Amino acid sequence: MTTAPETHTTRKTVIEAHDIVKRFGGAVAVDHVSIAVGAGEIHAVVGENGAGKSTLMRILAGILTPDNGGVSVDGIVLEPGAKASLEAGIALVHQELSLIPEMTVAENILLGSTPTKFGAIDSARQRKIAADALDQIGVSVDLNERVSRLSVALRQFVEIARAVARSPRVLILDEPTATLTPAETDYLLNMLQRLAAKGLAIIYISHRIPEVFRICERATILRDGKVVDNLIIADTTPNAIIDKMVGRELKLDLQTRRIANPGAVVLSARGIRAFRVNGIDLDVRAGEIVGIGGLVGAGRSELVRAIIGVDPRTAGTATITVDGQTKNIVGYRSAVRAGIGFVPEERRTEGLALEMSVADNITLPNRAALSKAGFLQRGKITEFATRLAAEVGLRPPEVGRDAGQYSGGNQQKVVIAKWLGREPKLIVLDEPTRGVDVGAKAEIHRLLRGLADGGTAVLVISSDLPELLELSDVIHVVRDGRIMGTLSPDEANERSVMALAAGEKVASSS
Amino acid sequence: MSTTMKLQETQTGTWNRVKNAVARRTEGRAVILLILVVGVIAVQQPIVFNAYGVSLARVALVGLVALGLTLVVLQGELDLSVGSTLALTGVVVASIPDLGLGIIAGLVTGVAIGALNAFLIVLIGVNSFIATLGTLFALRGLAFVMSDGRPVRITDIDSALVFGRELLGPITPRVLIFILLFVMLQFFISKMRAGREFYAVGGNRQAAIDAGIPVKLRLFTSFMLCGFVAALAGVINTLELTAADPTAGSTVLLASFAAVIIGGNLLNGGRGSLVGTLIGAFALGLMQVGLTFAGADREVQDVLIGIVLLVAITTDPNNLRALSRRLQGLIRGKANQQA
Amino acid sequence: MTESGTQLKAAPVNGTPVEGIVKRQASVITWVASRGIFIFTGVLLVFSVIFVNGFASSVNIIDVFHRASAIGIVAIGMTFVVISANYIDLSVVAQVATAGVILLALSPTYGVLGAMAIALFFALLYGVVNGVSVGFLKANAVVVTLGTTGIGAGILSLLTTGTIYYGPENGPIDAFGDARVGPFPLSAFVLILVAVIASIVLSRTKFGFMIRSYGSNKQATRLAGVNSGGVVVGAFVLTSIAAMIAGFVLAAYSNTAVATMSEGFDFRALAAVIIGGNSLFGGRGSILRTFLGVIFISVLSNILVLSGFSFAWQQLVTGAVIVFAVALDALARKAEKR
Amino acid sequence: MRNSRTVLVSVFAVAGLALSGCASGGTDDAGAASADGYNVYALLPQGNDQPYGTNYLKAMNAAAAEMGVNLTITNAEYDAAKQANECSVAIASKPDGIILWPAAVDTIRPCLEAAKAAGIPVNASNSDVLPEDKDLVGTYTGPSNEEVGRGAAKLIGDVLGDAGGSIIIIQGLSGNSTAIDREAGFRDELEASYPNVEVIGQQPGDWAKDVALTVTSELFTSLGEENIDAIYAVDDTMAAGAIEAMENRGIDPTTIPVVGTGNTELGQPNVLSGKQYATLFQSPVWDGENAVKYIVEAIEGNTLEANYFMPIPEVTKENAADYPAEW
Repeated sequence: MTTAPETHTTRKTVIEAHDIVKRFGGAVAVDHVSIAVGAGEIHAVVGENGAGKSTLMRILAGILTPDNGGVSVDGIVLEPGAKASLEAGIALVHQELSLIPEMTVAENILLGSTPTKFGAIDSARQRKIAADALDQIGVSVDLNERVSRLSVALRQFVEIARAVARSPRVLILDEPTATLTPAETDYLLNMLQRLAAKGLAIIYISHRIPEVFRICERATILRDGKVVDNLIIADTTPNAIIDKMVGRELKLDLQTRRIANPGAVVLSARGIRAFRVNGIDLDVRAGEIVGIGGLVGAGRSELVRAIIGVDPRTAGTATITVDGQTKNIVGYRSAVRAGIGFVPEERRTEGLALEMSVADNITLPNRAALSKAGFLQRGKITEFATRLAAEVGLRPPEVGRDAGQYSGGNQQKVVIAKWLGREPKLIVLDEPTRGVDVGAKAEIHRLLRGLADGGTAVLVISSDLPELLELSDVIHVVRDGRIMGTLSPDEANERSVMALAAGEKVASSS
Repeated sequence: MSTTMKLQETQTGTWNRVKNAVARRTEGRAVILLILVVGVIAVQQPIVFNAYGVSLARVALVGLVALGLTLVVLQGELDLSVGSTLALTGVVVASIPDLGLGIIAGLVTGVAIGALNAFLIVLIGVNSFIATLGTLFALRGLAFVMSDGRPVRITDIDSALVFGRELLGPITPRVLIFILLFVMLQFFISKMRAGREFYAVGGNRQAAIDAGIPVKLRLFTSFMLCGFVAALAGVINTLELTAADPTAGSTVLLASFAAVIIGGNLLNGGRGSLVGTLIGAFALGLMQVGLTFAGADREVQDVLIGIVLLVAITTDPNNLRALSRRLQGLIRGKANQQA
Repeated sequence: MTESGTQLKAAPVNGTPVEGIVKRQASVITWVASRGIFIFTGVLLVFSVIFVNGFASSVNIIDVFHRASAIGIVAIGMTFVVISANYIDLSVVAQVATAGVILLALSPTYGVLGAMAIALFFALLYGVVNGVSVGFLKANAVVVTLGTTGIGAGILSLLTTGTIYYGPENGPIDAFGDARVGPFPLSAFVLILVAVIASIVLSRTKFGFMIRSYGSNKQATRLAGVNSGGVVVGAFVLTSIAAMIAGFVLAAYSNTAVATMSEGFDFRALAAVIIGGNSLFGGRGSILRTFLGVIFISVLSNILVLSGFSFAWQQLVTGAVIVFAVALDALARKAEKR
Repeated sequence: MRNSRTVLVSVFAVAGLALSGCASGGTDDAGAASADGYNVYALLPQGNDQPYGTNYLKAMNAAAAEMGVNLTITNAEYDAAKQANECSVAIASKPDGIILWPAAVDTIRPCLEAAKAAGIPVNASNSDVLPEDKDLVGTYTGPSNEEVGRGAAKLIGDVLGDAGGSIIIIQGLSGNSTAIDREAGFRDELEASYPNVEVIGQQPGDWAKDVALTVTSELFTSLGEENIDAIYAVDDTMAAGAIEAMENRGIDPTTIPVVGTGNTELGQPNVLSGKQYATLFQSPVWDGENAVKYIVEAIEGNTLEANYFMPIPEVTKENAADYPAEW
């Protein structure tokens, strides 16, 4: 809690966004949102993934231009464009890192605004400004160190220093703690409080309710692009906020839940350790959909990638059991051979060859089945691809088209179709419906249920809580590379998952 | 408590500071090679060191072009046309009766070629490898057309000859120019904003754009500088030889390219240094001079350079680390299977 | 080597269009570019037949094929490396000469087949060394093959000491070189045969398919369970085998072989691949395109000689054509993005 | 086939060498000179990478061994800049004499001046220096490439007779000085003595038989078989190509006189069989031997003539048997 003498009522408003609307194609990302933050205030913006938080922040920072409404600082409405916002003193700390690996800390902090004297870099001033910035956030790091040699956490802090170095009036942080350890998080929060005490207006985006309660004065809650509520932290409780984020009180849409009849264990992982994964055991049974919940950066993707051998493990073993035979998962290819299918998170860079046809993409994992004596069987491929395309409901079902010509939803269907062709014993999906329109989403869910009913083991990672609850027969919630809790369908609801994911002890048992 | 956090990555103490300083550098392999070469020469052909003037001249030839090439490589691009540029500018210099005028014309030609390459790559959007492959052919052809396929002798030979003479000790004008150019470029790349931002363009182009760095301008700058330096090499060659040979520079492209690679410059851009290139050029240059003194067949030189290149590129620390991790994974997997 | 693309994060797929297909409008330039090589080769041929006297004569067509065959076979092989997004195999220069020299130098002792077997061994050696360095050690193909060129060419030159090896008059090799099928030299048929086989391998076989998809998206290909390193090795091995065949053809054509016989083959072959309109970013491309690219530059140099232009002009024009071709391709890709 | 044995042996050594290649790094002090005898640098533009150079070197080394001269040999691959550097290397190591075979005659002035300044005698070999540089060298030994060209012109002019005729030239590698000089001499002589012989076409054959083969055939196509009365190929390898081109087109090579240069192992059989009308015997052995012989003379300060020209006998079907091919 800030011990500031002022309260939001007495504070002088620094930044104000008025009636912001932003559409992408058909979808409305931000829907008539207004928000005001005062000097010295830390203002939380909370909401589920896809609630429109990041879009709103990109608009505040001038990176995106709203379709309606405007942003004003000290009552003066800003010109569109990042430059104007920057000059007005709005600094955004991006979610993904945007540093130059081989440049020094000092250079990165002043990238794009390097001070010069007679054309040469004024390194004295450069170092001074950088040092001051780092000082303000109370981080000490060798200014001459190359960023490529810093830890993920330190890079995050350098990003923040970069924002602070522009001596902003408003500081916007988007999930800054996503990649930090508890100790580092703790450190960051203290730092933000110090900055706020100096009169900076801070907008703090996070899923992590405890953090919000610790440092924020007010919270604006977004859901589906709309402002649900604007609460004073002092007068509310974590559960109240979580409920508002979720919007639906403990809803279990039973009509969508299926009766699972799990069979034998297919995938069994023991003591898995890897980058951001600190010792996890996991089992997946035939005919069962196992969901993995947690926040961005909790180590979910890293976990599954380590288990099936996409990325190296530092410790632990994983085995796959197919009709009685147990095989060790040595490398990724052995996993695929053993009957595992993997739908990666990055569809466009890892899932599909965009400039190849749908048929080609579907053929890739099934090349063996579709070729005789090393020759691809054209007729068979078309027939095969068309069948699968129909199975996953690709629209239009023209397998000759480049995958890149299809929309996100259809592309994702193709990625799934690739693996269906192999009739996998276990299919692993990382964010199966990210950036997918509602219709396609429903179809993909139906597909996965169908697979499970057919006896396939399914492992799903999702940041989309309703999806997770709707699909999963059991949910493991991951935080800091560990499983914080395992929820059965009847104890799983959006609050309990969010509570575990956000590290909110109180709610974990309810 | 904040200070006790493991955020503190910078160890204190001189030794650690030295260790960090070393770890930051990208020139490791170049230095190793240089030490090896110097060692072997010291044993086999100590005379090389008495004739350091010669060695300097040799290094200056390839090194000059390599320096220019480095600027382009730092941004993750490539310029295959340096050899042809060298030849063409030589012909231009020699075919203009007035030497001073010729030199200027030659240098301008070089810059223009750089601008042409940059235009194709930055504005049209051609991959630099292909674009400069085209100019590689075209410029060489142009050099042949202009010279009618035979060496062109400078009209004002005597003033050209002055150029080859030694100023003080082993320092010929070529060496002097080479040193000056290195100092200037080193200053540009390490002390000037535009130069430093080359690393940003090569290291993370999107971030560079977001940070408001004029990426296209930087690319143009590097290609034009590269063209200029290649032209400078062409001018120097022509002056020293008192004639321009349209076939000149045929061996320069690959040699300077090798120097850049040995120098630890990452071809994807963003990592490397002029110092590395310099050391690389020195290592290769000394190697060649030493072998020449030893009267070794030129084929042996090719083979050695080939081996050095292959070793240098296949021992990129990052690759090896990735590979060893993969192998460890496999071994562990196997072990578990036995278990 | 603009790999910088790989360093950029994929744009977040916000608000994907609701309709199924993202429409892509075709402009004139994309239309021309996509069919460029077919149009240009056609135009050039028509032009040559009409305006260059003697071009259409059967003897001249033989010469055109002599120009095309060896370099064409190399280019076709190189297409595999290019489509696997590895830019170029510079070492073909050393490989062609090695094969040619071995064929003529060793066939007296080992018989033609024996010599060919030995040549094959070295072709495979080249392919594997290049492939493993690039595919598994993740080294840059240009530098690797630059290195192997230095080593291979150097050793070859050391061993042959510049000797020009020549086969006996009307020996099997000479006979092959002079052989005609109808009006065409046998080498032309070798070229076409290689082209057909390569085309089948690339477009019809499982392996060729993996090369294409690897070139199109390495990560996705790996995540489909493909041994991506192995694919790269395969691409380089195919290139090496083609280079070997080219060496045989070249040696047989003149019944002589010397260590310097294939100078300039590296970039000339790549030029053919590029003029054919194959994308140097990998994935897209075909053997037919390369074949036409080869025909194009062969006809071009042929008519330049027939019209009495000097070597200098030939180089100048070739370079200009490359620049034009790639500029067109790039503009087309831009137009496509819009 | 000569050498096939050595190559076979060595070809198998390739793999080994490639692996243990690094080993050759320290150990190639081939030319390291011992104390006794003169130390001489031979700066050549070619060596074991070309047949002429190979035999030139053989003869040169033999002669050196005989006269107790310690040779250090370089190969600049016709790269003038490279040779310039090798020249400074040579001067730096202060030898008793330097044999210079210019990579490009226009470019060697600085080298010669430096040597003069260092008081090191220099002889030119194989390709003569420019007239204005003549005073900077002790002497020149070898064929005059212009002379070779003139000789070829005489042969062609005489065989065509007063009627004269139209001819084509198959040139050497573009930009190569030997090629340029021979062609220059050839054209001069034609202009001077055979005004009715006209050069109607030329293309570079790059010293290679296959290239020569193709361009000859193409020249026939563009100029018309009936219009070509004779062919000058700047060396025998390319002459062989020209001959094969004619055979491929069903022309009897004996009907169109071809003149080459070198009397090489590839050329001589053609001359003997009459397919090639004539060649000029350029002896690498003579060339190599005399290069050493006269540098020793120069070192010992004996007065030398300006040139010691290699005899360039005309070789035709009649006398070919007397001149065994040397390369």
